[in-house]
Amino acid sequence: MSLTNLEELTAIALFGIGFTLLLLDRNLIKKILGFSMTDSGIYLFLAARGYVAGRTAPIVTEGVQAVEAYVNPIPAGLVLTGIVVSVASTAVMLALTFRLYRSYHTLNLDEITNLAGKEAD
Amino acid sequence: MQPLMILMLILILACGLCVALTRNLLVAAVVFMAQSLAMSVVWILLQSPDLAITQAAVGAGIDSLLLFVTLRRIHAVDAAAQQEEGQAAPEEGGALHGENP
Amino acid sequence: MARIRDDTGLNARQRFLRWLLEGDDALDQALADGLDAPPPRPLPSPRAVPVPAAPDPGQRRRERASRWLYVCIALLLCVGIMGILLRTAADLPAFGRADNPTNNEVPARYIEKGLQETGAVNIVAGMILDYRAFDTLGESNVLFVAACTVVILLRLQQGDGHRLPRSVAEELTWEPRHDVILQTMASLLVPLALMFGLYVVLNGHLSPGGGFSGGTVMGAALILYLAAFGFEKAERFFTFRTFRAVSVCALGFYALAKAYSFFTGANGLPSVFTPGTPGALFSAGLIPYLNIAVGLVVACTMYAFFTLFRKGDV
Amino acid sequence: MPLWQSIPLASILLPLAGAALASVLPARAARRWTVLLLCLVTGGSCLLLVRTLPGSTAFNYPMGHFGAPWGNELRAGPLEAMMALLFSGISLLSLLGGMRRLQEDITSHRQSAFCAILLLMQAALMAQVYTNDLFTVYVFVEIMTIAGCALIASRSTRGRGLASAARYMVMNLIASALLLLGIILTYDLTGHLLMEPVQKAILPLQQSGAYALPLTAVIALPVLALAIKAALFPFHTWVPDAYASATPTGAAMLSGVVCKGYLVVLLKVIFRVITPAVVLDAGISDVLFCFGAAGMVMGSVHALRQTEVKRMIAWSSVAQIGYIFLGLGLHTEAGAAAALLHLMGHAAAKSLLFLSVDPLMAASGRQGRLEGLRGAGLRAPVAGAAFTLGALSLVGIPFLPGFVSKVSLARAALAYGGLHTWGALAVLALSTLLNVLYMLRTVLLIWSPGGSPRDPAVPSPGPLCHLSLGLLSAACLGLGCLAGPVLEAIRAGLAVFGIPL
Repeated sequence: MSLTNLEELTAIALFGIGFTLLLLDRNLIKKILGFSMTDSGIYLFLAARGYVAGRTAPIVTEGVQAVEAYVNPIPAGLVLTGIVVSVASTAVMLALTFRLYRSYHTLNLDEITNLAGKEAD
Repeated sequence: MQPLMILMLILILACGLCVALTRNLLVAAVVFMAQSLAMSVVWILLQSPDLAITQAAVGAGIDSLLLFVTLRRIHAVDAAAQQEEGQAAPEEGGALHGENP
Repeated sequence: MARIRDDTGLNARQRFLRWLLEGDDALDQALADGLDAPPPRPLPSPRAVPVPAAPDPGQRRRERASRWLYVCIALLLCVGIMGILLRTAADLPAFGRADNPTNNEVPARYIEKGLQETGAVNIVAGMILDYRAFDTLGESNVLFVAACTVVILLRLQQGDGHRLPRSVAEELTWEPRHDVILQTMASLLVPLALMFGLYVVLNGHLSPGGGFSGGTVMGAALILYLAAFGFEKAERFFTFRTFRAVSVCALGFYALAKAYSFFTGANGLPSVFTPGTPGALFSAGLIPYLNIAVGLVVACTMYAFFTLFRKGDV
Repeated sequence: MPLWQSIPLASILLPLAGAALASVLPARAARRWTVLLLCLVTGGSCLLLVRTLPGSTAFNYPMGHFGAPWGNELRAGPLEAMMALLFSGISLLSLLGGMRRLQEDITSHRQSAFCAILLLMQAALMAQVYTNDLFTVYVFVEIMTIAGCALIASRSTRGRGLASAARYMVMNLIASALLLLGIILTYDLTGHLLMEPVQKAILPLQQSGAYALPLTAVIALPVLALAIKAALFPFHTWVPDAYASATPTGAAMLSGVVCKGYLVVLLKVIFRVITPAVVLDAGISDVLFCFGAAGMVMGSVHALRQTEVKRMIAWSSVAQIGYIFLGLGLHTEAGAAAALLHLMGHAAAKSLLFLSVDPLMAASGRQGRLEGLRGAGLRAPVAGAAFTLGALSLVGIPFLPGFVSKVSLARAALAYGGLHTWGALAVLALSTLLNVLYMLRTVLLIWSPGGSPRDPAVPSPGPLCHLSLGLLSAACLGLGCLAGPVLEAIRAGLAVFGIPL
């Protein structure tokens, strides 16, 4: 076990904070923030894995096309896709939260579940 | 390892903990926005300028905007303003807090 | 809680503040009517719902016990997953080394031949829009499916004889007007932000950025315009119809273009879109056009998200 | 490359591009457009099955001008064609069968968006079936997740559906995060995202013993994530409310098709990415076996206790997913084949149940309580017959698919030996007994005379609904009678499903 992977450890810690919020906080908005943080943690992890010390961003400059010059472009592309996906999920969750608040006047998911369970179907 | 990187990583974690621990949703949203900005600095340090632009536009821009407009539609923002003015928060202010009273 | 409302003698701003702070049964009812499917049912007043009769102690104890159990299991799960993952992260190949397994022949080819094969100076753009274009096609459709879902969840039924009560419609579209500071700043910032977004989109294959980030910036600029100058002015150039037209054209073009390149690629046919001169604005085959399409979709979707959240329509 | 090999590409891109168009069409045109596209995809899948089945051939289809390992790739073989046919056919029949209720449940200004979501769901399912790339799996899983949320929440007459949609989203977002993390760890250890190179890189890693813990995480995370998404037993909490409050089309698609899409991905991960030997080594399959067994029993017990018919069917879904995981957990070719057969049978039977229960409820004054359905079969005979067929299939009556798949599961368990055999047999017997109790109780109830007389104001379910119920019943019967050849085809498909080393 070494401590060279500080970025990755931070990323996993962030993932953990978000994951705990997502699972344990009853407030829907906090759950959404937790989900966003979970995703941020994963993206940080991925981008950190793509980094190579001493190389620059993968944009061809001055015609140099050597592997030794640029960092790995794949993680950046994947994270880009991932960020879009998490914006989409966040928007859907926020819309759901808004509707639920309109119906039940609370953001507490447990309470909402309780109230919904009492409705006749 | 650059000192700036370590600083940003600590900032990100601190923001994460703050979001987790605060009960005021408005504070949580603002801190989350700050975290996104710190994250985009990290992207620059990790040599991914594409991600930095996107993260800044999304995390500090659209995500936060949607969050704020939702919070306002569920009355949380104005309740916070009222609280600061020292008035008793209206009933809907319950939405402001992580846990209902 | 009975609430006697007397709105006479209040101006629009006071009424709006009152709505924000106190909620509005008429608005809630209108939302419910607009969003619910026919046949209409008498909706229980939402205000009556939140205070349930005190549950009997046995049930409350059961609830508390199950919540306690859930918290314990969830905590255990979190701690377990975290522990394993932290250990995993520490065990992984070291950070920033050139001989990590990810730095294999695949990124090597993207870097060494990407410029010749795709024509994109920005290797990331070349990768996501040419080598791995299928993922990116899926990605823009994730945004589209989210937009459709938000429309289903939030769009109010207007037109076709469905009209919201006038007071409600007024309050939904209420906005501060003639805010000099905001309007001055917006008239400076909106063109700048739009230009920057456009630059990022058009230069997606040459410099950092691309359709998504540029589109988001443009969407944010549109939102700023809306916030400063109001719905009336914004609706002169952007309505739900615009949103639908732009998304269908851009997404349709995207899917067709990619269908063409997938099909020709799989069958070994040459594509008519050649990489062109590296570094030119319209080089890199389809990539700039795809960036423009994605940028349009993203800008419209972001703006539509905002207005749907704000007033239940675009 | 012959033209028919482009069918997988077409069956993904056609609904994807069609969805954008459907969202701008007026409601009626959007519905017809959706039906037309689903018909085309079903026909294409049929053709592909006819082409690939005889020689049991599989082929890779590069997506773009750069083949593996540089670009994305599709892969199609007999098993993929069968799954594509199953998914597109059941989606089509679900839409047709629930069409009338769809128009009642969803206001017209939201129907075109709903149709677009159905098409996107279809495109995502096809992408799951055919894709050969891990990150593509993630992207399209997200489309399925959000589209599933829309299917649950779109009826939205009251909060219950919304509340269950929120719980569904929370569960699924957790699972998405775990899936993404698993895929990223895989990429990190192997340097590839395409399934074939990943498999080639994982085997030496496992044999060398380096990175033992990360490798376990690589295996466990996607399996856990997909189990959560497929609503395996402890992760099923959103299922009953969601299925009960969705419109019939939505419920039939969610239970019949969407869960199965995740299971196909899981199968792909086990057979094509990680390879069965490595999975067995990590001990994951025993965990799946245990959870599957628990789900079979608990789902049936809860189903027995329900008083609302839709919730009873939903709980029975939880139990049936358990059967499939039990088969996968046996971790033999026979077990996987039996699980796949059960998957197909359950997809047909469960969507048949969800579609037929709605006319029955309509004929009994729209009440969901079991007691209220007394005599409903006499008032709506076609729907009653269809319901009976579906229920009997789940119970496992000979000549119906449930019977054959249960027998093959038992056979696979017997061949496995040891504790697994006895465990599997005991759980199978117990669960079947419970199935008989709650399903036959309902069937007897709907055919027993009494109850309220038919309300003449309630319209009949219409020819489209009857057509779809008839076709689904025929599919059930066909699967049951031709189970032998189907099982053979599944085996042949499985042989070329994983990439031969």
